[in-house]
Amino acid sequence: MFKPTLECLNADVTTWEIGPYYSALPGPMKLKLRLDGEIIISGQVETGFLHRGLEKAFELNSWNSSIIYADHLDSEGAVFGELAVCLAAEEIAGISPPPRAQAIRLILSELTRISCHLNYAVKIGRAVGSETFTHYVLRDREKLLDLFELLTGARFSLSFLRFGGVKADVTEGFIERVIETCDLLRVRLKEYNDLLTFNQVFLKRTSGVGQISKEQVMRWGITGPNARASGVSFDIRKTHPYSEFEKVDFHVPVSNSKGTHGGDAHDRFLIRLLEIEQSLEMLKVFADKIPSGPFLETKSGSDFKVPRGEGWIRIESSRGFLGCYLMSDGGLSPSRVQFRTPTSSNLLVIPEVVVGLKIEDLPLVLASLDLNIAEADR
Amino acid sequence: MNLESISTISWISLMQDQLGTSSWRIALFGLSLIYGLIILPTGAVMSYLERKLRADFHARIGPSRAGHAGIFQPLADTLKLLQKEKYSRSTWTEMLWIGFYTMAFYSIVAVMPLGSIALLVNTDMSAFLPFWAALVLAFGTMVFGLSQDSVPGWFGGVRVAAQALAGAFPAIVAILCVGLQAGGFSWSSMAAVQGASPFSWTVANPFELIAFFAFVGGGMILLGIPPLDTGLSMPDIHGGVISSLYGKRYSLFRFSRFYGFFLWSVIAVTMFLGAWILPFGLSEILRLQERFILLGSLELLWILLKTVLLMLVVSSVAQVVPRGRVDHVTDFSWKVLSPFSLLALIGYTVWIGLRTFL
Amino acid sequence: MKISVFSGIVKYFQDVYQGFRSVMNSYSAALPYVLGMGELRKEVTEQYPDPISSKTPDDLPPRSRGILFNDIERCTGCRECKQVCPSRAIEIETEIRPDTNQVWVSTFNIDMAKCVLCGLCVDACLPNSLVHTRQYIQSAYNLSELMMSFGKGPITPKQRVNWEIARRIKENDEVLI
Amino acid sequence: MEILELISKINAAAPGAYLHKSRFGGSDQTSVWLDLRKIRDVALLLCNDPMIRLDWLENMSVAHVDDALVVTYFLRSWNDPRLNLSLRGSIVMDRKKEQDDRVELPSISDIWLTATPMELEASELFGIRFLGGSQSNSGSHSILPEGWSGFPLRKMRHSRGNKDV
Repeated sequence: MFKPTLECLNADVTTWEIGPYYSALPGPMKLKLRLDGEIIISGQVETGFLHRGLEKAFELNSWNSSIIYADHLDSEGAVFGELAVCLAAEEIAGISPPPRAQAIRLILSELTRISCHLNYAVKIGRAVGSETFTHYVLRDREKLLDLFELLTGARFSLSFLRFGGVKADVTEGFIERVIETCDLLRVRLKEYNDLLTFNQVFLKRTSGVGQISKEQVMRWGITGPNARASGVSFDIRKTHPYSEFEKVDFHVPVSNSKGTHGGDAHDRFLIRLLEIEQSLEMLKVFADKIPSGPFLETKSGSDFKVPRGEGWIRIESSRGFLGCYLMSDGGLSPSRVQFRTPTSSNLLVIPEVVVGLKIEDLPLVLASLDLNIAEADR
Repeated sequence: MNLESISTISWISLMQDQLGTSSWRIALFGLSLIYGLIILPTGAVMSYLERKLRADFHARIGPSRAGHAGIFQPLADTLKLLQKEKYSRSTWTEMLWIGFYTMAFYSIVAVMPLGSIALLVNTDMSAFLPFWAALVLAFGTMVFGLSQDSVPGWFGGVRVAAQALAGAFPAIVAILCVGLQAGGFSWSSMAAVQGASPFSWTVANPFELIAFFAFVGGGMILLGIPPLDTGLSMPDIHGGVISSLYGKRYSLFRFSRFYGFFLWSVIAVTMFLGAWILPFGLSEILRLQERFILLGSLELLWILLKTVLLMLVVSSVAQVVPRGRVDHVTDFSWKVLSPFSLLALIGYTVWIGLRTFL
Repeated sequence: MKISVFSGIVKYFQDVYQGFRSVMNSYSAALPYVLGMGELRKEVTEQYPDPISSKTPDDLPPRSRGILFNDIERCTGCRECKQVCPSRAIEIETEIRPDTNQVWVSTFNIDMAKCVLCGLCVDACLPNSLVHTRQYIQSAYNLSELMMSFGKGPITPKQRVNWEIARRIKENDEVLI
Repeated sequence: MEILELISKINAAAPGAYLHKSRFGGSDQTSVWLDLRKIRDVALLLCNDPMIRLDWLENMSVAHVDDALVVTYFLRSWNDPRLNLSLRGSIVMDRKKEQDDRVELPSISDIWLTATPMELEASELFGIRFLGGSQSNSGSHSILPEGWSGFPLRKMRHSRGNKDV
């Protein structure tokens, strides 16, 4: 399994346990490394330090509260959790949200995708120690958070979606601000590329580091940008279109870098920038012509019930395949909610990726996998 | 070139004549004078300017609390750091690296070129002595890293040592280039071959320009100046040695880094950027009028101004370039800087040959 | 792979040039910020916690969800908000006012340490007495400061006596009339 | 490929495993009910058969419906991502035993590698002992706090751990 590299010292093998709380880890997790000199020859991951009993909390609370709890599945991209729960409940209850609500949901989910990818760029910038880039990206993500605050009133845990629609209609001037933010971000992307993406030092740091092959992607069920960076074009928005993604025309960027550098950290970084650009174009086209009409089917009170049944919903979150299995026994609260999160499969590949790395590259590779322990442990 | 400018007046002998005390007292007085009046104030100004510059790069405000526009921020930081103190008692390993640092601080201040008047010691191999200080600093940092019982500390210490060895070579070759031009390695002779206008500086020569870049790059690697500070990077899984430092020791460490940077920039200015020669021939006028105090202070301000500007330019590289990996940094030194510095040496030799024969 | 010496040398110099040029590109992207060129490149940070220039609470968007406030005079003591609260942060106790059989909200406590500011209670509130304020700074030194109580307090015997007297007077007036 | 053909293949590979097929929830997705004791044979068939190649287990969800644990395997093929199927089966638990005894289920985490964390969660939260699983089914917790007794996601009155509602 361990391929000796040229820099391998054949020094004594030392073991090093990192975590559960450490500055370079993406969250509370434990890494058991075995080092040969400064080359990692094996690593095991142990998670479960952030288990909050989220799926149990769904069963103990009312249906409306389940949206609030879905916010905290992944606090960066809160909309995705809400959307999964709402779609599952609507599939069971046979509610079909009005087209305006669908459009607002689509806009929100794309904005959240952009903000999550910008957050990812911040992580990468921190890992390679490029402060300036980090500050620029954080400043631009602030614009998106302002958009969220303008529409929903909160910046992170939005709690905006409702069963059969959204909580409120778009405020006046929201669409215009979305479009102007898209124009601004397209200018910024150019800056990012000049500053970091094609900087020679950054290329040396990232290209060829932490490669994931197609076989590994299929073996461990990796989805989302990480899989597309390795050349596997799989996107739920195309295979199982939800909330009228079939009416929008967009193409999913797939990395086609062949040879020795396929699926490395730089591809994963680049594919996210391309996805930001793709979402910007999608929003620019779509935000103009959102259909008019009601934004909510029926206001659901505290005694909202979902008929007996079960539903299995797949959506494309910013990290990949987010599945939600929802079962209702017709009571006042869900009888079983279970999430299939992309991070749980991204974690599986770490023991294979870290082998042969330099210890200096470990934070970079961990950041480039875009792990979110909160959604893995639930 | 005129002989007056070569024959510099050492101000130890001056004051010996006036005060009539023993020379070591005067040397001690001079050291404390240089530290108290030159290096520490420059460090404060430099840290403030660097933070403001970084803030400008980041589209931030920067320090704005202490004083007007945060002008007293370095003072506040120093006071805050001096208040903090480590709880555990200091071990002998700490004493070791602190001792090394102290050695590096006080060994060669006497040699530091701060103007023709302020030259305490002006030997014929002054140009090589700063290497000694820089290598002792690097050695102290390595000892400090190895003395921590943590994996990041060990890696950081070893990386600091590797960088020091890698960066020393191109810098030494660059100094040889300057020595070729000046015909000697004493500061005065290096200053003597340069003039006030940038076109009569040493860097005006294309080969010396290459040597200048090699010297500055080698110094950045030797002293671990960002973005080439792989041994000192703060998220300590990268191998940072300083992640366990705070309080007085941290302020000592920070000051040592500034001191190395300042020393390197001063000798870079002296060798390449027309040392302390005042513009408009002021040096000659004042020396002929024998107003040595005014001359010394003017030269000091002039060289300090150049030094601070050079330091700002160098430290702005870290704002646009991500931090490299340690093998990238050493490769950059061995595979890029060293060949180019050798190229500069050979080229300048040929240049001199042509100039003499033709 | 085998490459000739010449092409190796050329590649070496190309790499050096590429590195130099990429650093220059990074400078060209970042230097305009140092020189403060253009409207897009202004400083964006502000001094905190000094009075913030742009973000006073009134400048927040109309829907911004701040700390909760309950207008206890309009509150009817229906426990809708208590039922929908996902974090069980609201506690309500009511009594029946003896003279006019209205609901007397004696206790209405919101534990802002538990509250996640989701806004379900504000949606559910029937008399619209529970609202979000614009206030968003709620740091405190101990948890008890975060318990916000809006209740009128339990009915005291004195109040009972006063209401009794008032009722008597009213009855007497009616009798006289 | 056609669902009936698939069922015939399942019957040929693991006789008696197939119980019946139904529609999953309100969706158009077919779900095949199996006898979970023979799940390994079916899994080997579905994962390795060149005609089927359902080689991606996208999710394994367990739910406690009144007396049984219903286990659902959501399968998908990497070759044709639109082709998916869900296998289902139930483990009946008798009420007479106390609630913290583990039920048993053959592990498929060596056939579909993605099942590893899902089986770990199921074994801690539902008390399913996976026979021949990669991870150890010992008493030590990795998700729940140490010294926790009972399985929090089982629908029994006293099985809600320390939280009594």
